[in-house]
Amino acid sequence: MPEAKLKIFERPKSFTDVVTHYCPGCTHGIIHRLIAETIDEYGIRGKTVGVAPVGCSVLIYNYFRTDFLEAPHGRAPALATGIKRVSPELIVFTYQGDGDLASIGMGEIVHAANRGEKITVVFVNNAIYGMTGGQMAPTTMPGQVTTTSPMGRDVSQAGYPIRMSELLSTLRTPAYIERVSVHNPHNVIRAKKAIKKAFKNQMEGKRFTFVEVLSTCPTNWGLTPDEAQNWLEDNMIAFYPLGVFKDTYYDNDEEGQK
Amino acid sequence: MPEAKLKIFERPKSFTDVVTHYCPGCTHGIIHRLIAETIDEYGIRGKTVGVAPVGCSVLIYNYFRTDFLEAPHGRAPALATGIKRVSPELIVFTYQGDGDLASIGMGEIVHAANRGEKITVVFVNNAIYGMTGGQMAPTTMPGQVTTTSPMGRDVSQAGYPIRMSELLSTLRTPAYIERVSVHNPHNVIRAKKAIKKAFKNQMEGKRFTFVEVLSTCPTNWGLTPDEAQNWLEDNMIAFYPLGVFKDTYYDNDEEGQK
Amino acid sequence: MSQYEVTFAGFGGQGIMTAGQLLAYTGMNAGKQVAWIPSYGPEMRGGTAYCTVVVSDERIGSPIINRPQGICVFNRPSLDKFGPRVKPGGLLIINSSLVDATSDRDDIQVLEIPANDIAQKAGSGKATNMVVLGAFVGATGIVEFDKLKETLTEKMGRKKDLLQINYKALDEGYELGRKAKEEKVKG
Amino acid sequence: MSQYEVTFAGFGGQGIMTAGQLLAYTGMNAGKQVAWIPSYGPEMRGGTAYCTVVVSDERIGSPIINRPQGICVFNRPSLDKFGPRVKPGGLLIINSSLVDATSDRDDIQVLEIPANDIAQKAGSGKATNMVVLGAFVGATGIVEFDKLKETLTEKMGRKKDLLQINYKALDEGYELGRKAKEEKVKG
Amino acid sequence: MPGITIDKNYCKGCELCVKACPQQIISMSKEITKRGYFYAMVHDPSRCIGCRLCAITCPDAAIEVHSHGTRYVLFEY
Amino acid sequence: MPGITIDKNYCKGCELCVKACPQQIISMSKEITKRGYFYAMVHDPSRCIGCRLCAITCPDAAIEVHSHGTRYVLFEY
Amino acid sequence: MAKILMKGNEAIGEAAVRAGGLHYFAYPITPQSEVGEYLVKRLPEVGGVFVQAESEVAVGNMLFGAAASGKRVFTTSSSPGISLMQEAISYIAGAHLPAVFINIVRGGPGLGGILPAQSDYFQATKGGGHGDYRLLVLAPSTVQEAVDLVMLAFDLAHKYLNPVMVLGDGMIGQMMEAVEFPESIKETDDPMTMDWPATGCEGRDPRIIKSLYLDPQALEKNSFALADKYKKMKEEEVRYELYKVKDDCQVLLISYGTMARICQTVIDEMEEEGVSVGLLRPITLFPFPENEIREQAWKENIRAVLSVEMSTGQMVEDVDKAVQGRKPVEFYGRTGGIVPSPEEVKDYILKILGKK
Amino acid sequence: MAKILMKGNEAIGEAAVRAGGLHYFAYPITPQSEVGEYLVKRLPEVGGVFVQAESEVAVGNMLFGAAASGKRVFTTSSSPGISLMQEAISYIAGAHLPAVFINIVRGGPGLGGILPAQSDYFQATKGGGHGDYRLLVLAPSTVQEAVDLVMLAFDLAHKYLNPVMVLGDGMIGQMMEAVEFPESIKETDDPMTMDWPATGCEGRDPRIIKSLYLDPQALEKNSFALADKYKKMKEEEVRYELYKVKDDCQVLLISYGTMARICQTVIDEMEEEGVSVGLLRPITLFPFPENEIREQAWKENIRAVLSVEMSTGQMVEDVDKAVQGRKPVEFYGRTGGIVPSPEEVKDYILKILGKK
Ligand SMILES: Cc1ncc(C[n+]2csc(CCOP(=O)(O)OP(=O)(O)O)c2C)c(N)n1
Ligand SMILES: Cc1ncc(C[n+]2csc(CCOP(=O)(O)OP(=O)(O)O)c2C)c(N)n1
Ligand code: SF4
Ligand code: SF4
Ligand code: SF4
Ligand code: SF4
Repeated sequence: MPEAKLKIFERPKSFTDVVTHYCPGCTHGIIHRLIAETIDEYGIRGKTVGVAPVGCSVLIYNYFRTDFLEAPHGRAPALATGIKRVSPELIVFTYQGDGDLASIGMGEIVHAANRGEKITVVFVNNAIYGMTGGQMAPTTMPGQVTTTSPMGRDVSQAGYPIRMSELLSTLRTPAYIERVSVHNPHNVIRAKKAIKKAFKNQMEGKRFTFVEVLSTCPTNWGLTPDEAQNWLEDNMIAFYPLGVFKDTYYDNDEEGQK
Repeated sequence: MPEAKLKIFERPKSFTDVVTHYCPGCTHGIIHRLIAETIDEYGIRGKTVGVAPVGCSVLIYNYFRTDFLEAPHGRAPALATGIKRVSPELIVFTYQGDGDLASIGMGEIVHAANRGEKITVVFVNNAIYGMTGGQMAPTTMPGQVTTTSPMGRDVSQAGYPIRMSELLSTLRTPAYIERVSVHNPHNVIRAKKAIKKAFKNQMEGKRFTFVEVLSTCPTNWGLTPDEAQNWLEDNMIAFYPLGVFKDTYYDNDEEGQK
Repeated sequence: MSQYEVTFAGFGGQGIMTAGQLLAYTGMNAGKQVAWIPSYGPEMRGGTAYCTVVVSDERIGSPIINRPQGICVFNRPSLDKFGPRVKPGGLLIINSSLVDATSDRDDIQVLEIPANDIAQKAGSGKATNMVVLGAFVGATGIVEFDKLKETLTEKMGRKKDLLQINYKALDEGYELGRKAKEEKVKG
Repeated sequence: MSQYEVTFAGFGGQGIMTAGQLLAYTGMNAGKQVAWIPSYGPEMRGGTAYCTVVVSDERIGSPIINRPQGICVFNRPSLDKFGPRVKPGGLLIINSSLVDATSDRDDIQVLEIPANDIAQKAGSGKATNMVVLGAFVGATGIVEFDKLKETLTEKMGRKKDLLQINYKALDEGYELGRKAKEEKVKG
Repeated sequence: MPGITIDKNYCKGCELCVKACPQQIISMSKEITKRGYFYAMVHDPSRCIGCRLCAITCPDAAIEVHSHGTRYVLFEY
Repeated sequence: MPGITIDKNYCKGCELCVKACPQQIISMSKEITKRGYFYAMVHDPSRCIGCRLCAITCPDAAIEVHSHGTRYVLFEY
Repeated sequence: MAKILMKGNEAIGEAAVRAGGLHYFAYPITPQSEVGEYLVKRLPEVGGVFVQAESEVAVGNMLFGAAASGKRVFTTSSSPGISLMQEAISYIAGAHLPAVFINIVRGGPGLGGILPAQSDYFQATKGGGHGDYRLLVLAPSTVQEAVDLVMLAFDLAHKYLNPVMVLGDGMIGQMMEAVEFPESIKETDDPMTMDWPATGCEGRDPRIIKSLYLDPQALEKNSFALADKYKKMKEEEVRYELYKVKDDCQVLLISYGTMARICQTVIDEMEEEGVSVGLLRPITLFPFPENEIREQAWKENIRAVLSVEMSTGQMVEDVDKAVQGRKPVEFYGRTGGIVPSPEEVKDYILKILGKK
Repeated sequence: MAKILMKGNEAIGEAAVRAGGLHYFAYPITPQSEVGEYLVKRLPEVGGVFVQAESEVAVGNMLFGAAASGKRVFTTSSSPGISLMQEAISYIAGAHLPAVFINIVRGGPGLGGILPAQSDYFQATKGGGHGDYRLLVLAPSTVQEAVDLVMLAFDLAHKYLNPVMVLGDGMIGQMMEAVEFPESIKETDDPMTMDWPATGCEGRDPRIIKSLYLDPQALEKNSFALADKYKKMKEEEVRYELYKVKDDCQVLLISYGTMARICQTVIDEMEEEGVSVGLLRPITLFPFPENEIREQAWKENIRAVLSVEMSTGQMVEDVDKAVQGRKPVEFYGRTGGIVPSPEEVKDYILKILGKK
């Protein structure tokens, strides 16, 4: 009798069996999987509520076997605040693109972070508006060509990209802020750790946790998935350094953290 | 014949002769004067347009002899962007309270700063909502009693105060960011320098300039003007350190600044 | 009486609002319909503060009372603003401690009371509003004076010292009001 | 003919939209009323893309054309979706290079053209849309073929190589269409 | 000889000039302005050194500073 | 013995697994899936070391990794 | 419970609490900031939630998230703040969620003023946001009625799974009147017994709360489902009050809220002067008592219908529609914070009747 | 100029440029993002300004600031984005400033869908923001008319110093038709010759552009000044088109925009089948051609009036008001992105006529 086949990697249980609508090679899919794996590994599927953004990932709820709310563009942190405050027993996360979070949703993310809402925010920074056809985002790189910066982002008109992890790290309240990337397997592994840590913090009642994930948009960047990964590494990482910006897990002052 | 009387300090020419509606000892009046003096000293009254906030200083336009727009609550930076982009020959400044700028107007201020709008923002941080009767602001100090934090600001519910100068300094585009205070004459003198510098930057085509001014609200703090000044010094300055956060005046890269 | 309206007017800080509220509470406790309508808005800062109390046997219609039967003015600007508005046949109480003028209307009853001085004597200038309120109730009998005192006790029960001063101020005012009423009836 | 409607349908990237636009331009240049109506929205990602062109002698009413006289399908899903919609008496052109099925309707004219193969021979698979467009014009005469070529030159003038290939593709298609028309007239 | 003028029309009696004056020559009147404030006044004008600190701190731009002849510039403002 | 299964239903042919595989045993089919993609397949299954890198990188969770018996834990994931 | 004297704003806060509306999200704005100042003390006593949001845009969306829990949630604001909630309101309606919005209307447009007005009638009744949705709108005219309607608002929001608006004004918010509350806090339904809230999908299929339907057939279905609810509201929820509408009335007044009280005084006074005037006071502004107005207006004795509003003329359009040209429809309005006095309304009525 | 074939969205952008509307502030949203993608290239050629804002809330307020300059400013967006501008629109109206808002309507409420709809009629015509203000609303039905009305919108905005809205839909935005533009870019008035913009007060008294009036008398005055403008619009700006409205018409259709074109096809086809139907197509939705509809509807030969919309029924309320119950008012609508086909409208008309 042959030895039993042992699955050492499989589709997460928290995934439905729907094929996503994402373009081939779009790393939204990887980031979805990391969250689903985290939910599986912590066994919290039944008490997790996700909040979808408006953006390419608006249909994220079709791919997860958890409850989901769909927020207006940019307002996911406000919805998450609402449901988490009213039902604190839930594990609540938002999933947001850079147009959603860093442009129209700037007010909501800064204030949810600053109030220390006990939610987890997964911020997918692909330096462009994917869903609407590739317009410039606040995170678009200098010189990057988009449909609303056909000559490349002109920093003399549009300014430099916004670094959300750095910006939010000036706030004292949040518990955990890290920037990771998913442009190759090694970074995916680190990204997974960060996402797990964020959820763990939330499960233990820690305040606002935030994981920024550098991501690709092969379609609107006009590159193959492979090229897109290289472009991310060559262009984005220098401006968006990876690493932990804030981690108060082991801190302990009167409010549970500094 | 006696020697001629020489005025060495007088009401700024850019002021009207209207008595303000501010409470006795409210430092809004000082900050108004510093701006008016700056306008006088640079001789730019005829080409300056102010943008008023919603807050105690909504009536600022009654006190200045310059054109003024009145913005919806929090949106002064958007109005300023609009008029400055269309009429770049104007000198445009906004005057905003902490409720206005740091709460409802977070999105507009961060993005005006990040696009590098060539405007000057005077941000009056008095740690409270004055006009509506003393509610908690995002800048209210931990433990500070307000009408919506009757037991003192509870950081476990509302988080810690937001430090706008620090937050905006994570952006690469702005030219100049400084925090000053007006709680005694010596600080007023420094505040004046900062405001002049901000306007000078704008006049020379430099990008976004921002002066945060720590200010008092004796009425809603429930203190005399004198006590209020002491409270500011004793409580606010440790959390809101004074100083220059960003100054690219002498920098010179391809966009005129780093 | 089916409906009586009275306006209290003065500076912020003179206890205008409290006086009106006490009257309204008393009316309510006596089973009447009441409404207390504050001024709010731009006038509040610096200018005059005022409130109007309506006490009625029936459902109260308009809360906008332009010509009340009674008006109590605590300072000069209030006299100027509200003096002319008293309904003919109505009552105008003037705090003569602060107001060095009077009304020349002869179609109403005018009662001048040095309320600040009386309150001072009773123990605190802060009780000026009670002197005026007492006088108003004395002069009109809109609510029973005993009930008014009960309401005061109910609302201020905890602060014993203040209560005594306020009782005294109310009493003094009431006496003046009552006398004026008698005189009027006689006169 | 007062109004003719034709739908081009296929995968994104097959030049569907361009084919329609060229036809519309040509109609406009010939002094006709034209409208080019794309599909937009959810179907765009992955599914079929299509556009409809209306060429008319009069003001064009509804831009919603459910039953056009002509339909050109570039792939199988389009055949399934649009085949049944051709107006009785109308024309259905099928790109037989990619579509291994046909229509069993006998109330319309069906024209099968190995457009990809022809385009390939003409120099590039990218010219598939031109083969079909040529065939369509050949079979219907909605616009003059010369005018169509003029429009093509106008729009693609700069890219000489491509232009030659496209001319050739158009010609080949046109021939097939024209022949089919003749046969029909004869038959 | 320096000196100051306080405009009763603008003064709201906040007393910040009293606190600011290094010579301690400003104090509050016993009278009230038409807006109902006790206003600031100089009780010992001869000692004024023209430092402008009172004017700099006044939230209502009520104070004017003048000098006759020589002007001592103590600091840039 | 480790190995992988690529689900044609999910695979969109992005080729990221091809790039990720340290053993270079994944390549693209010449056939097309019903969604119109050339899909990934293992051309030399025997050399699979069960590292999971292909699965970790797959944006469509199309890859399953299994082992018969001994499992070599190369890294935590 | 005994009557107590209470400011409208505070009474509204307490009414929500008694109705089980224990989850409050708000941003300060005059003339209703006292609601929050009251609730920040009151809600902790009853295990409720009070979040002071960063803006009204956030408030609307916090309500959206909170409403998804199945619990009773609400906010209070005033005109400009309500304008900022329009996108969220449209989403909440589209997602079939219950939430209560209380608008203590002030003068507009723009920053306007802070005194009472009724110039947000259109926004409230026609839907200020985009798409095919409506709000159920309740308009109290006394503090007690504000209490009653706020409590009712929660029930209706949950009955229809639709946002409900209570349209007050600065006067209702600021004045004190005697009010009575139910003895205890209402027991509300357990979200676990409902088939729609997002409670975590333990033991059941996941639920998605959304308003996006890329398939137009599905989106249309959702819109028609909404339309059905509004139709049902029109059938079941029309509320209004008649005041001295008698057989000899010459003029029928239509007026709501604070303005309607003034009309009552007008009617009382004119009655004494021998002029018979009646009032139909809509309590629900949507659904609007259209048929009821028509019925009264068409009566023989009515010579004219007069819409009296604190606006430059909004509800009058609905009145006009109801009356269908059979009787002259007149309008009298003051706006921007001016509350018309009984005298001016009386004058206008006399003018209509040709008596002045 | 020669005709060119252009996509509606691009034609709208070019029309604004030709009208001297060189100052554009916007945030991307389907189905109108092409306007911005077109203008980002076009405006620099003519010295114009294009700012991609961070949100529609910011867009509305950038327009507010830019409009204060006296120059011609505009934005384009779609339904949810327009909801976010409501506060700013109310302020702009209150401050008497000219600005053009173009709404390429998509299905709603909420996120809805991206296909064409007409379900923002209420929001546009009744005012989605707070306070007593209205927008002048223009509704094109072809790409050429979109061009013409966009150009007109700027003129009207400056004539009335009031925001003007152009209400298109996804179909108008996405389709290509032949269009003609005026030869050159319109010379617009120099702000220095106007007596209201904020240009810096050199040589004149300072100007304040505001909507706050703490004194209710002053606020009321401002509101009545607005009301006067809307009255004037009703007198001078009503625009509509009659299509085959003949003496033997049995049914009068009322329909605007894309839907009206479909109605034209219906009418043509029914004419051939011997059923006479006419169309009154409102071009201004506010001011609404109320009297004109009444006049047509009341004609002897009309048996019913049918409002045909891409909504669950919004304009029909105004039609109903216009007709005053003298003729049956019917409604046919599809929504959520579904554009009714001529066939279904025809069927409905036959049903009304009892022929089906
Ligand atoms: C209020 C509003 N404004 C604009 C839009 C249009 N819109 C949808 S998604 C999107 C941007 C998406 O970009 P991002 O958040 O970066 O996500 P991605 O698509 O790149 O994953 C925009 C502008 C909208 N739906 N709602
Ligand atoms: C949209 C909107 N929301 C709320 C308000 C009410 N409001 C007016 S001023 C203000 C806060 C003012 O505080 P701040 O900006 O700190 O200025 P201060 O009065 O302290 O000078 C608020 C909440 C408003 N006018 N508009
Ligand atoms: S458009 Fe970009 S972000 Fe969106 S699914 Fe495609 S690759 Fe991913
Ligand atoms: S309330 Fe405070 S901020 Fe406002 S004028 Fe008075 S002291 Fe100044
Ligand atoms: S600082 Fe100015 S306002 Fe204050 S007391 Fe002195 S003079 Fe008067
Ligand atoms: S990474 Fe996944 S989707 Fe991409 S080619 Fe490999 S198996 Fe297919």
